[in-house]
Amino acid sequence: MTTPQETTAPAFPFHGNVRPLLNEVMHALDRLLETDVPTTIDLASLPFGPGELEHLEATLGAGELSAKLDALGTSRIRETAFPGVWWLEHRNAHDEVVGRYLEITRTPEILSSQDADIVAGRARLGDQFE
Amino acid sequence: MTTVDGRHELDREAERLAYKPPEIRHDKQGDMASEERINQAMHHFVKNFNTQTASYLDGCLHCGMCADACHFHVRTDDPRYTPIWKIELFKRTYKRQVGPFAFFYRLLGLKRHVSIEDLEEWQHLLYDSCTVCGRCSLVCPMGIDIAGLVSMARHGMFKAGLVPHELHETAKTSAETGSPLGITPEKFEERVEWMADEHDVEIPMNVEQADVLAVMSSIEINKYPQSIAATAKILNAAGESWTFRTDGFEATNFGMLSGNAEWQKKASMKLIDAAVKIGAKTLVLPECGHAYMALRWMGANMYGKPLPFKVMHISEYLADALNTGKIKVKKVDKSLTYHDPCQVSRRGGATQAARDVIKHLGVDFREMEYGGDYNWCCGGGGGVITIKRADPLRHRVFKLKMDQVEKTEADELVSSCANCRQSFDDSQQHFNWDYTMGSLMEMVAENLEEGNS
Amino acid sequence: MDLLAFAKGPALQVAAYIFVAGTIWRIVGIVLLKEKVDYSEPRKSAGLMAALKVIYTRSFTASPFKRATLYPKMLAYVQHLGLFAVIFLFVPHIMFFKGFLGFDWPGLPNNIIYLLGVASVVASIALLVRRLTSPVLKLISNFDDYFSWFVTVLPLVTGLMIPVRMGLRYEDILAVHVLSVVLLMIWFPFGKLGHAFLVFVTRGTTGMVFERRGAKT
Amino acid sequence: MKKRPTVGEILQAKGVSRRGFLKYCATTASILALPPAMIPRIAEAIENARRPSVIWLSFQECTGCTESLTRSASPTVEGLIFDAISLDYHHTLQAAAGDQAEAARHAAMEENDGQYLVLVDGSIPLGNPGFSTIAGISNVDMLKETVAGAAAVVAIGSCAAFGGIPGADPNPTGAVSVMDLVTDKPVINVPGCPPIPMVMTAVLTQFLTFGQLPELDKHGRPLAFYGQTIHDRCYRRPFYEQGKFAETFDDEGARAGWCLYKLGCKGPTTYNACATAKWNSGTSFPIEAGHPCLGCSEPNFWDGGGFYEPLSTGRFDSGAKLAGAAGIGVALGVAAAAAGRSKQAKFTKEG
Repeated sequence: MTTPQETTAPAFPFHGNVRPLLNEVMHALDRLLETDVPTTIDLASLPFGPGELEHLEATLGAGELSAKLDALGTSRIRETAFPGVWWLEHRNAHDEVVGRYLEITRTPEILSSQDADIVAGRARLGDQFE
Repeated sequence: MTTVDGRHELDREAERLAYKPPEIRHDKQGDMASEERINQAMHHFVKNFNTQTASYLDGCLHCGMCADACHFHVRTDDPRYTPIWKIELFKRTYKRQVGPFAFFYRLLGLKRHVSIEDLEEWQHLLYDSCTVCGRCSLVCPMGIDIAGLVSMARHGMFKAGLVPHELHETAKTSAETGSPLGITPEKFEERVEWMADEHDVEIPMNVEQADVLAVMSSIEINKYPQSIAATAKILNAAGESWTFRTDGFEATNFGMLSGNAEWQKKASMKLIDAAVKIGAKTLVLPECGHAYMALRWMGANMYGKPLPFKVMHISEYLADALNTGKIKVKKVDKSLTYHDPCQVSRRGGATQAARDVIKHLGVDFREMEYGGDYNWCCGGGGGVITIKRADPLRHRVFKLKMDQVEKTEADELVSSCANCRQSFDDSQQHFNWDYTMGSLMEMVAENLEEGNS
Repeated sequence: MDLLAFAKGPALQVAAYIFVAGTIWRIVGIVLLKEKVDYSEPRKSAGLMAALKVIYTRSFTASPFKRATLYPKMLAYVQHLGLFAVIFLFVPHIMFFKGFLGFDWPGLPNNIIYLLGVASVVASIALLVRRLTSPVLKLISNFDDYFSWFVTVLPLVTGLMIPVRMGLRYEDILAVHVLSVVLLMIWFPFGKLGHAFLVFVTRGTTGMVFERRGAKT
Repeated sequence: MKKRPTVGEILQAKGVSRRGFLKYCATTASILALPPAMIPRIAEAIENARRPSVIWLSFQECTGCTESLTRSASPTVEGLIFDAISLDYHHTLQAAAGDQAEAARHAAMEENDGQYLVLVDGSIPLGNPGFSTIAGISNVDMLKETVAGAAAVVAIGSCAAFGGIPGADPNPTGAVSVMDLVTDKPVINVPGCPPIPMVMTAVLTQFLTFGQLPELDKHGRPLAFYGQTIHDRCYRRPFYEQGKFAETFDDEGARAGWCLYKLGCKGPTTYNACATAKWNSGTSFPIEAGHPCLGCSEPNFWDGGGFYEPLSTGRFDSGAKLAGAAGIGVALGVAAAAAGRSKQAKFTKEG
């Protein structure tokens, strides 16, 4: 007979990825303010331990702006509690996450209307008058 | 304030611009060809390799710490005086001839064969600059008894006829006449009678049956004859049934010091036979360091079985007699320091005996810094005192001893070894030193309580 | 077969044979020489306890020699303790031993092992510098001293390179590390490194001989 | 030879917006392990890339690799890549069979001579050609024939890359890897048992996007994914340095997520992207799930010692041989001592 053992909750998230990442974000903000150069960090390239990503997300928090994009599945683009730091999450049609990024910029490029789409839209609008 | 560097003598008399390095003398006995000498040395090195020596010779790390324990190296900074280097040829022969990998050493020529030049050079290292004091054996982190190896290496040197002349002649005289100073039984008897008269003491001679056989060293008989009387006074006071014997009186063993195993055995057997003949229960050795090593620790091995009697150094006898109340001494109101003879204390294990005696004398005892087992040697042990060409080196080394003694600021200096005493006397003369070496035994004899016997 | 498999397999295997055979060869070759019989009456009985006593006490310096030997002794301590920790308390090494001993023991955190390893290397270098500059050591040193130094330090250095990497691949450095250990094991019984087992024989012998006389050990 | 449409054209035809395309490019950069700064270049390259032809050959394999790849097939971003390639032959996935299938293969080879990619999963038996055949053609013959006009060969999975399980000791079929047979064409190894789906698609994407082969390591693996060890990218690495190890699979350490070195983890010598790319759409990877890395993307991983045997375990034979060595040591020692003693006896006699 086995005795029920007390579950040792892993001491999450203590794998050491969050702090250096936040430090990098801070430097990216400096760079943005001083030289106007944006930075994108691909979160998929970092070896997060269990719970670490959630910890990062919670630390960054939610800011004033949040957007939802519908193109090849949904994407969520939201500013974190730290202005200039954006959290991007791309999902595919199956609602599986295919990419997570931190963008340190004034406005993420993907929020802007794209010339190619404007041209296509303009053409469609023109069709209305034919 | 300037101080004189202790390592280098302040020498105002040296001739200017005329410095010549001293010529190193290589003494040779006999007219053997070099090849034969090499052969003999190797043969007689090889005979010494047993489990114990083999592990020692195989275990050396070449850490060089023994150099820091050796007075010859400490005083000269000459790396050749590193104790383990002194047995380099012995070690090399072991590795080439007997060690577990000897085959490879020979096959691949990893260890050079010993040459005659090597042997000549090592004569200086094995004799002139080693007193077999064994201080190096105590510093060795591997616990190698280097001094013991030097003694064994001398066996090969002797057979090769490569012993310093004076030491060789002393040993030869000793083997031929029974005494290194040529003291015949008749002369000994004469001296004993003289001392009996002079000091008005009864001295039994050639008694057929006695419990105690007392023996003397030639140095004492010749140079410090009062020791004979002192010995007699003490043994008489203790009420011993004792005697001197003309067929076994010489305690020194120059066979051992020079490296001749046969002569060593011959000298020891004389004493053993005499003691056995009179049915002695105890053989009391005089104030002589190497005699203690030769008979107390090596005697039974010469005899080939345990000795049927006890062997005691006189300091051990005195300690025993005083501790058991067989004799009593008056208190001496002086400060005193004691020089430990290496072979009795460090290597013989009788360090405590002299201190017991000193305690009974009630003096203000001033132990030298690192006295006792770590004592600096007088510089004259191991036969070095006989080698004239080694005198400058020996005097240089004696500085350490002088410093050690002077630091105690004691009134009196005594030891329990006539060889040390002789070495001290010589150096005292050389340096015009204030301290005169005395004898612990004589001090006891002079201060015996009356009406004891 | 890649280098690591070769190192961990046949190379280590052959090294183990040579290590075991050589060590026993050396010990037996010494022990079976004629024995010295001592008939003198002992002052004290001195058996195994005396041997053990000196095996222990000679690990420390007697006070008269402390000042003169302080520097090399300290270096030797750091070198030896570092080596001991690195060899026997590094977890991957413990796993190596467990592989054929069948049991393990607690180790130290790797960070501490790296530190001790570096200390041991530094001490070894200082000892080598001493050997190359001290007149005494220059005179008495031979090939064995330098080669033994080399084969001892090599595994330490290659082992410490594994976490540092320096652009090299883990399995390649690991293979070189194992091969350096192979070299060490092959040389071990034949040169001065044999002191690791001879120290018990020499100290023990001296302990018994001198304790018997009641003399200072 | 007809002109294949560019990827840009294909996406446009599917009605994908520019925003969608940017998202696709960002994901591609991520897959290729390229820094986000490269996205504009990727966008430019993808727009103009032409749809390549791919022939997939399956030899001695378990279909695990195909399974792994198709886990991420349907309309996902990676799926789009497969829309962008023309998979002209894959006998597991294609509808055609028999002569029809072989005809498709030959057609693709002729049409795209010198430009098509050959993907291989499974090892090739050399012991007897009959061990594995497709449409009566032995694996080795089919490989040689197909590869002759290929631009490059991609060996998918450890069997194709290194021989894998069929090639493990005692290798009854005489299995060899693609590399062993193809020496005159570029061979890219994408080992793993199975490989990470994203890594497979990435290699194809790389070829598709930039029209060139990736930089490879000494085992022919793309450095972008096999450039670092599992150990170096493992989130449990700090525990290794701190000396915190799981001793068994159910102890405190295992529950606390400590290092699995003692349980046989081959992470230190295994080069793969599991620790970052992860599996099942980035959910987890073996170590995160509490199991040591088996080292499946390394050559000979099957013969490289027990899965649960710590990496530092030496590979010794039985103790009997060691005892033999000890015996030899005793004999040599006795002989050496006897030689020494006899020399002493001789010298004693000679004096």
